[in-house]
Amino acid sequence: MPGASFSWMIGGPQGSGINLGAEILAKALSRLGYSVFGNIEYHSNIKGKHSYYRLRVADFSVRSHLDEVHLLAALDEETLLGDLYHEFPAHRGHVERVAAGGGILLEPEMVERVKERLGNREVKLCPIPYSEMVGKALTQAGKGGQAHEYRIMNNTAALGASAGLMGIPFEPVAEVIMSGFGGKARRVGETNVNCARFGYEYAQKEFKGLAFRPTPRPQRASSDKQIMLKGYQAVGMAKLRAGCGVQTYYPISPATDESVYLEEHQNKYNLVVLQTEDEVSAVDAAVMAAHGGVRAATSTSGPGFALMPEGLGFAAMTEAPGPVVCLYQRGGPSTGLPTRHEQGDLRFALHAGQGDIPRMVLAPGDLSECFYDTFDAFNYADRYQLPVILLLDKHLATQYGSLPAFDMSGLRIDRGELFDPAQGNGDYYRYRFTQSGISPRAIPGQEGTIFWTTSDEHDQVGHITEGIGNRLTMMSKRMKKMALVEAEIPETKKLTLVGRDDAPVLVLSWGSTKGAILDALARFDPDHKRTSFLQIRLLHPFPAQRVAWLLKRAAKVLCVESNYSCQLASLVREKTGIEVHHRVHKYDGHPFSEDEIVAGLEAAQQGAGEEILLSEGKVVGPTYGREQVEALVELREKFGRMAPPLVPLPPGYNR
Amino acid sequence: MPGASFSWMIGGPQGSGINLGAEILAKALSRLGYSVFGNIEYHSNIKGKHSYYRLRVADFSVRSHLDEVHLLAALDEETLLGDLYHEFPAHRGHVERVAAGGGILLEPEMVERVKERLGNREVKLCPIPYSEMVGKALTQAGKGGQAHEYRIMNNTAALGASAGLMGIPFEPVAEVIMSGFGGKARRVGETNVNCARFGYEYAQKEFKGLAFRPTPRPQRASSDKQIMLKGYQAVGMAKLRAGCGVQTYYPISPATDESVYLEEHQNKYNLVVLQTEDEVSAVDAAVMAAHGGVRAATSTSGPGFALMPEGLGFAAMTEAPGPVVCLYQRGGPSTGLPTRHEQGDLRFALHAGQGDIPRMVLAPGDLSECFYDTFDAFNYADRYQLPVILLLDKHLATQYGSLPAFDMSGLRIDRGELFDPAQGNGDYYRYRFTQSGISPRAIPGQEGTIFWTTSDEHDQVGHITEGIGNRLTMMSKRMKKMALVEAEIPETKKLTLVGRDDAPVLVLSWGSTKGAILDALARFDPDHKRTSFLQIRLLHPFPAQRVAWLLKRAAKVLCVESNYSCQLASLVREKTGIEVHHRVHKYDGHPFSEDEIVAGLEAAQQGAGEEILLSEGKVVGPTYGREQVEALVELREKFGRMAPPLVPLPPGYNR
Amino acid sequence: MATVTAPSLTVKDFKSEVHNDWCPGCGDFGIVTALQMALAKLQLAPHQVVVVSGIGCSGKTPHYMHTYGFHTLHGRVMPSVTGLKLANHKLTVIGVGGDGDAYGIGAGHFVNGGRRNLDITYLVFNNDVYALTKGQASPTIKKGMKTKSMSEASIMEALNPVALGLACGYTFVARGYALDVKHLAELIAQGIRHRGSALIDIFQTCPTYNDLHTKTWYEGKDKSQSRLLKLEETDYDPVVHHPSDSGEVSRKKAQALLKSEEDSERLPIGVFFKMEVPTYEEYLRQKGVLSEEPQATLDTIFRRDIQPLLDALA
Amino acid sequence: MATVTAPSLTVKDFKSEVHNDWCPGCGDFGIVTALQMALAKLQLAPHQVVVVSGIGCSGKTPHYMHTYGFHTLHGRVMPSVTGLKLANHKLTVIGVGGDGDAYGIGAGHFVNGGRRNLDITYLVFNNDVYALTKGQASPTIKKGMKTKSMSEASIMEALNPVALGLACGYTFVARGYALDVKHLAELIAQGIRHRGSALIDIFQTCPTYNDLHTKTWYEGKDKSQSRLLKLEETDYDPVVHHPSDSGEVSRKKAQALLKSEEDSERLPIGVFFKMEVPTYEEYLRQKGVLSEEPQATLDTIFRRDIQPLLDALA
Ligand SMILES: Cc1ncc(C[n+]2csc(CCOP(=O)(O)OP(=O)(O)O)c2C)c(N)n1
Ligand SMILES: Cc1ncc(C[n+]2csc(CCOP(=O)(O)OP(=O)(O)O)c2C)c(N)n1
Ligand code: SF4
Ligand code: SF4
Ligand SMILES: [Mg+2]
Ligand SMILES: [Mg+2]
Repeated sequence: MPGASFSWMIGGPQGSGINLGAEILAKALSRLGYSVFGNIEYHSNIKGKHSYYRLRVADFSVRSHLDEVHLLAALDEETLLGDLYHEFPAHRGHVERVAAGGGILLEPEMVERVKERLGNREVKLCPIPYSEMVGKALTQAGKGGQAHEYRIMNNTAALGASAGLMGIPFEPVAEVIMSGFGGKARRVGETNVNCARFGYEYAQKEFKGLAFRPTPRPQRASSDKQIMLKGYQAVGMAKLRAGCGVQTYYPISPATDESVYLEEHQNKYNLVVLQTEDEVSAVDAAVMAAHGGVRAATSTSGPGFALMPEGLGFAAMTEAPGPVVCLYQRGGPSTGLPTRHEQGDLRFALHAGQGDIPRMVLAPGDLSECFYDTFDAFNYADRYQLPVILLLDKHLATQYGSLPAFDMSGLRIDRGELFDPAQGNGDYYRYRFTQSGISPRAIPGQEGTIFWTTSDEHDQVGHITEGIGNRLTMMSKRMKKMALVEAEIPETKKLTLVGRDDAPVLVLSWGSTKGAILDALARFDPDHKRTSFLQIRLLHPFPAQRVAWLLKRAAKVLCVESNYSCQLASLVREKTGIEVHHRVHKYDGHPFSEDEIVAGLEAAQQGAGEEILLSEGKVVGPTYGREQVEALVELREKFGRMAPPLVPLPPGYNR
Repeated sequence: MPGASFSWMIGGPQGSGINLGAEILAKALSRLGYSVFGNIEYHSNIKGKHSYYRLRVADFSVRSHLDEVHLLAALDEETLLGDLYHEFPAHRGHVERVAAGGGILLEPEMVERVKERLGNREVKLCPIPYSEMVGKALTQAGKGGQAHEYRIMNNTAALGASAGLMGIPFEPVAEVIMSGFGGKARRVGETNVNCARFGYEYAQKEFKGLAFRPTPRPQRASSDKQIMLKGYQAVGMAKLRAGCGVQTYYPISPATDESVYLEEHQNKYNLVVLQTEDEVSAVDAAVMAAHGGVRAATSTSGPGFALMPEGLGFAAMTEAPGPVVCLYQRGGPSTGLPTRHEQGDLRFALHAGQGDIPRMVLAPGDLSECFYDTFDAFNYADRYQLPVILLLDKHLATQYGSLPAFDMSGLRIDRGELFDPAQGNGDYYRYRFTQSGISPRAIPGQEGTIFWTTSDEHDQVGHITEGIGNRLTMMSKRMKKMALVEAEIPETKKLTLVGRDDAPVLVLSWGSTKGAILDALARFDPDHKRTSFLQIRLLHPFPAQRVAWLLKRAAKVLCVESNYSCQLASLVREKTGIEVHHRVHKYDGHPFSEDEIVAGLEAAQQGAGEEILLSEGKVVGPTYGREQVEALVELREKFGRMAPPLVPLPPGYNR
Repeated sequence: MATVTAPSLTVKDFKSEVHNDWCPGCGDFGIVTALQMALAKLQLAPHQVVVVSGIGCSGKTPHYMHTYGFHTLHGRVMPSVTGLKLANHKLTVIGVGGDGDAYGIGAGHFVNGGRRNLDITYLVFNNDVYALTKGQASPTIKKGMKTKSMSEASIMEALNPVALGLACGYTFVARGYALDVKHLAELIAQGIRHRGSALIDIFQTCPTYNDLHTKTWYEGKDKSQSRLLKLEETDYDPVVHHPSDSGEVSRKKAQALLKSEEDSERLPIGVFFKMEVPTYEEYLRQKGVLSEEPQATLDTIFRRDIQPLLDALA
Repeated sequence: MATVTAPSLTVKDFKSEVHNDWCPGCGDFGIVTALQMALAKLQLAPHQVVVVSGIGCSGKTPHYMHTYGFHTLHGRVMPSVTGLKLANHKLTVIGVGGDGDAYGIGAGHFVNGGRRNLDITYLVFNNDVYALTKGQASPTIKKGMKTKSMSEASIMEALNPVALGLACGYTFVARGYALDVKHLAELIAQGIRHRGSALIDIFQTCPTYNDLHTKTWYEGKDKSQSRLLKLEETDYDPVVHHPSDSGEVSRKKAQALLKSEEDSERLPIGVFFKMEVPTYEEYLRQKGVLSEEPQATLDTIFRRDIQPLLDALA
């Protein structure tokens, strides 16, 4: 065991601001020197549906969540008991997830019904009158009696009470709250601090501690000051740092946050953020911006990417230096699960576009790789004159983690080969056949030449031709850039091996699973005696030789990913011929927890079959079926029809 | 040798109607009892650029073309000598392709320059004053002196002369010409017949026969009466026969022909052919038409398919019974080579769409499979409630071949499981969990129920849910239909093995390569002693087990396909782990000839490497490069700048 | 429009039992109610009606309706209703979707769908924002305006849906207000009754993201009078009386354009333009492509005789 | 519009040496000549000009121009010029493409691109057909019309590009005729000079597929007078003199709509509408997003200091 950790969850209706509360607590904990990992889950809905935010607090670098909850702060009934009011309920409530010895902060009137569901499980119930706290704080601020209009402040009370129960000092919480309210808003900030303080004091007074607690604060050196950030911010900052000049987008979860983040900073940083009418336009405008001489990017999710194969092919065919396409995967197929997690677009990213086209596909695995891979992507786009896809996902985009500030000393801008006007005009061919396959590029507006470009097959000058010899040569000129990429990019950027290269068990994965896998291995096999982890970071061109060499050394390979068809496993087989022993996967719309990976590892150890399906903290299949769904309907019958969350209608409606 | 064949080619500027002439000749030859195979090649241009049409005439069932030409009918200079007027010429002209002992029909003034290029090769030059013939025919019709306005009739003269040189009787030619001119147009028909007759007589009088000749007419039984048709017609007829109710399309080569063909018959057959504003709309309208209760289809090519992943995912997610998507592949990537051939979209068809979605991908290999696979596709779509992609291509669409009329006695319509109103309303769930994964479908407008559908993840009723249990069950309900498909479809429809199942050499392929491979094997190894052919017709779900079993029995596997990256080879490796020994491919925009496949087989026999690249009738690499391209530029220097095809401008322009 | 079959249906018959997750006070509630009222008024049986939506808050509408419901893709309402209507021209097909859906990502379909003049009704929920993705500017937001959800004011010209609808050939163009449910229900009923493509752009309040165009604002509660003006209470005549007179058609379009952009003190709602010309289906009927019986239930298409086509190839 | 640098350029300086493969007599020759004349008239250096096309016969235009040339994708002219112009707002960017390209597959971009009012010029080659795919109906073909390439007459309402352009916010809307090269050159020059998005729809003859709207037809050679009427020879005033007066803007739009649909005996060509308001780039300049120096050559963006952003996260 590398250390101990504490798992906290707050749940409430979407739009009630649980994220604000959770992130204040997270930042306070980080400032106290803890390592913090946050994860939010919410419906595709604006107001009312159930959402929850988990924090895991540890004295080691924590990178994933646990399924068990040590302290649950519930702001509504659904958080506790699920949505049994639905004809087909979706969940049983989080009461069932609270560990024995853990606690629940809840409204006093819920206590009885929760007890009923808990049966004889030993969980500490901490009833707390949120609205009373809010009311008190508002009264102090001269706004008494408006508590129902400030339901959003229930969060603040809950976060205060949580801090109290955890036993951390209150000051950092107050500080973080206040840092969000500058100038005139100070008074609102103070009201919030008061509200949190009432919660804090109430909890300290009324409830004894829990069996679980955040472990003692690790003595971080002062140079170890950490930042707390989310994946989309890491990507956005990398774009700014890399000199991105035009970012295009069409709103879509979970990609929008990044563009909105950039939009907020566009005035200061000379970055054009263009909201287009759709994703066809977004990718095409980005391709042309790249041709126009800037570093260009676009960000989207699956449904938007489904409209981009055309633009990708155009970029590749015309050898545009980009764009960098950030594909934030979410639950598919089709509109699917818009706000949920999945890694289901690997194959699509690899093969989007008719014909054979050069492209690169990268998949960062954690917050700092989000930064560095995004930065590198622009260099690759310029250097190899092709589109670069970054496979991100909902989990990476929205996870909130503490880590050291980025080291930017090693970052270098490489704009690739450019046309040198000294060469004169007559000779300049935009698509000149060269040894490397890369033709120096000119930039429209540049004096000393002009050039032509077409999405049709073309000759060296850029004019249409259907000549056979030219076709063969031009096609391989384009495609052989992939070999150049393979040769030039250092292995450390292609893959990461954690542990020995001859461990008998190898966990193979890509993208955002990294955190849960590393945490699980630290628990399952802390010294990597038997188990190593191989993360593929460059998915195309695929580092086949090295991967094959590593896989062949392992007696057992587990391939872990969040999708139905185990796409990496199929890719590995395609590229190396090797079939992994266990396809460990999950496709329920939620990221892997540490617990799940451990469960998967254990199942494999105990001789599970080729397919290991994980969900809700455990192995649930290869087959999960109707019975389980019907069990939920039964539960509904048992506990009666519950009240759906209240949605008051405007006057004049009958519903 | 299974028999002998004769290879004829006509070439002239695009828009000059060479296809009309060639097809008349083809039909006449077919009526004479020959087996005929035609193939047209043309630029993405309306008028003026070089195009040519090849016919191969045989006394066996011929299914491919040869690279060598036995009789070349040239209507312009470029056909003979290439386009050396271009800065980067595309081709050397077909003079170089005429076999020793073959002949060339050409305008008298071209004779000298052709001799110069022929050097001492023994080719018979047959100068023929086309315009004189046309003029004569027009004079007879009272339209003398207008010959320049009827340049299109040069074709007719050339086809007459060709018939004369081949030594076939003239009557069938006249008959076929006349069959195209009914009613008032009879007189125009007669003028054309006259023109052809002048050519015929001139050739018979002036030129002795060639070393090559169509072999004697095979005695076809009268029941053996054959039809001559093209792939797009076979597909179109199958759609009509299968009861397709709505066909949507947006114009694009080489898919448009099929929709236009259907459009011509829509009034008679109650078929709605809808021209949409783009392909996004085409696929979506087709999905909804399928939901609406009809059999629905759409046809497109790569650039259009690039806009369809969204609609495919929608169809799959909502379990629409279709549409059938006919993807006529052409040279990619991007706009690429719009009128040229390629099989470059296999991977894209397999993986288009975010997330994991059920779909079927079929690839007919010849004209009759075009008919039967299209027919079946509608049954599959209805039965399994998923989109079905038919991978066609330019070569299949436009090849013109003789074959026995379709046997329609075995065709059965299967509309799959339908909602039975007798069941009553309260219970009907559109997405009911069933054993097979298939939920009986109702049709909007049907009384006794209603239903809901959404592209979001949904419960059995069709309402949005993000519940985990439902998600797992619904996802596997959808995906497990693929297993059902695998189990239900007979192996004969999944793959075809020609030859022994234990031959030491196995040629593996998919789609339109079939003809050239079968012809090549008939020449290379007529009795399939050493060499068998395995055609994969169902590409998804992939018949992995059977393929693996067959591949393992062969000492050497050659995988033949028309694309750069050898997509079937990669798919086979992904699904079976087996790496083929030779990837035999071609990506120059032209279909394989019999000669090329033979060259590939020979190269493999003689120990060629893993990659065998074919073009222009021979093995040209794995690497084909700059030098070859530059050789053409040199040729240009040697033979001087040629006259580009004349494009008269309207008065008032300076160019 | 399908024929009347089941008598005395009420609004309740068109309500589904699904839990509605729109925000409290959302204008969408008004629209869905108005739609239900219109259907009840027209006495259409639920199984004859199909409600087809795009993606957005507005996209959830079909789930709340007790009719056949398709919640399709973002921006694809027009292609969807087109495919459906061609499959079964007897259905009453109603498209619904957001302003981003219709005029942003769906604009290409909106333009070319209008020209087709299928007999469908299209309700656009116009709230000036992309609501479900948290309030970005939609194509109808006015230049210089900034809702609380936008980080900066818009610098693009707004689309005027009425002008756009006219330019695209919709033969019925109207504007409604989500919270005047009775008036809207009447408009929708007219739109459904209209033979041809009917566009009804609906001012829709989004209390969560749009703090500019609120109920208070529309209804003029901040000043003495409503900001809305009912066209039918004026002498405005939207009808083209002689559709074959191209001059009249143009004049009525110009009139509608001017009216829709009139001084923004009072925004007209009601019918701006209405012209009866043959629908797309009717043309297809004339050609023989469509029969009286819809394609979806036409058994003969499974017994087509393609022998003549084969014979022509011999 | 870029600034003038190289003096005394002639039409020849804008001609490329590529073999042109349009059909004999194609109206496109007229358009490309007119474009070259306009550029010569404006004395723009070839390297400052970028011609961006879609796919179609019209799409081949950039190859025939001696300027920077992008032959992009079918329907994507607007997104393409947008990306390019934002990368380098000093370029003179000219979009060219077919009517199918612009108003069919590109309609969504056409609509929302217009609203943006970037300083670009868009020439639409309007020949009523999808020519390169062999003459299917395009969105501008009139209902009831049938070219020799169509198997049946159109049953959809035609789009009127002028009305559509106005509804979409183009600030300069004009119509030209491909074979009146001098007049067209002047229009194009005006369009380029106009600060903002200029739409020039061009009647283009396609002798191969369109046998209805031929040179003979347009020029009235079958009757006594030309079917075209030059607006500048009438008292028509296209200019919005007070763009801040929304009433005037609407009236000028309505006037243009009426004029463009006027009795088809004589089709007006020339400028229908013109209004000077700030361009999109100018707004971005105001905000500080764009500098005087274009993004493409702005070195400072590679030296951005993101430390403040990191500090905010501690
Ligand atoms: C292709 C695609 N792009 C983006 C999205 C994300 N998306 C979901 S709803 C929405 C906007 C909805 O705005 P609007 O159409 O105005 O409807 P409203 O929510 O305002 O009712 C967007 C962009 C998507 N679902 N599909
Ligand atoms: C996505 C896509 N769909 C279809 C095509 C096929 N296509 C090529 S040109 C063309 C139509 C051209 O018509 P128009 O834009 O009017 O140009 P014109 O040829 O008349 O100049 C089409 C549909 C394509 N290239 N890309
Ligand atoms: S966000 Fe706006 S449009 Fe969406 S449900 Fe809430 S109030 Fe309605
Ligand atoms: S087909 Fe028409 S538009 Fe195309 S080049 Fe020929 S004449 Fe011109
Ligand atoms: Mg909206
Ligand atoms: Mg056109």
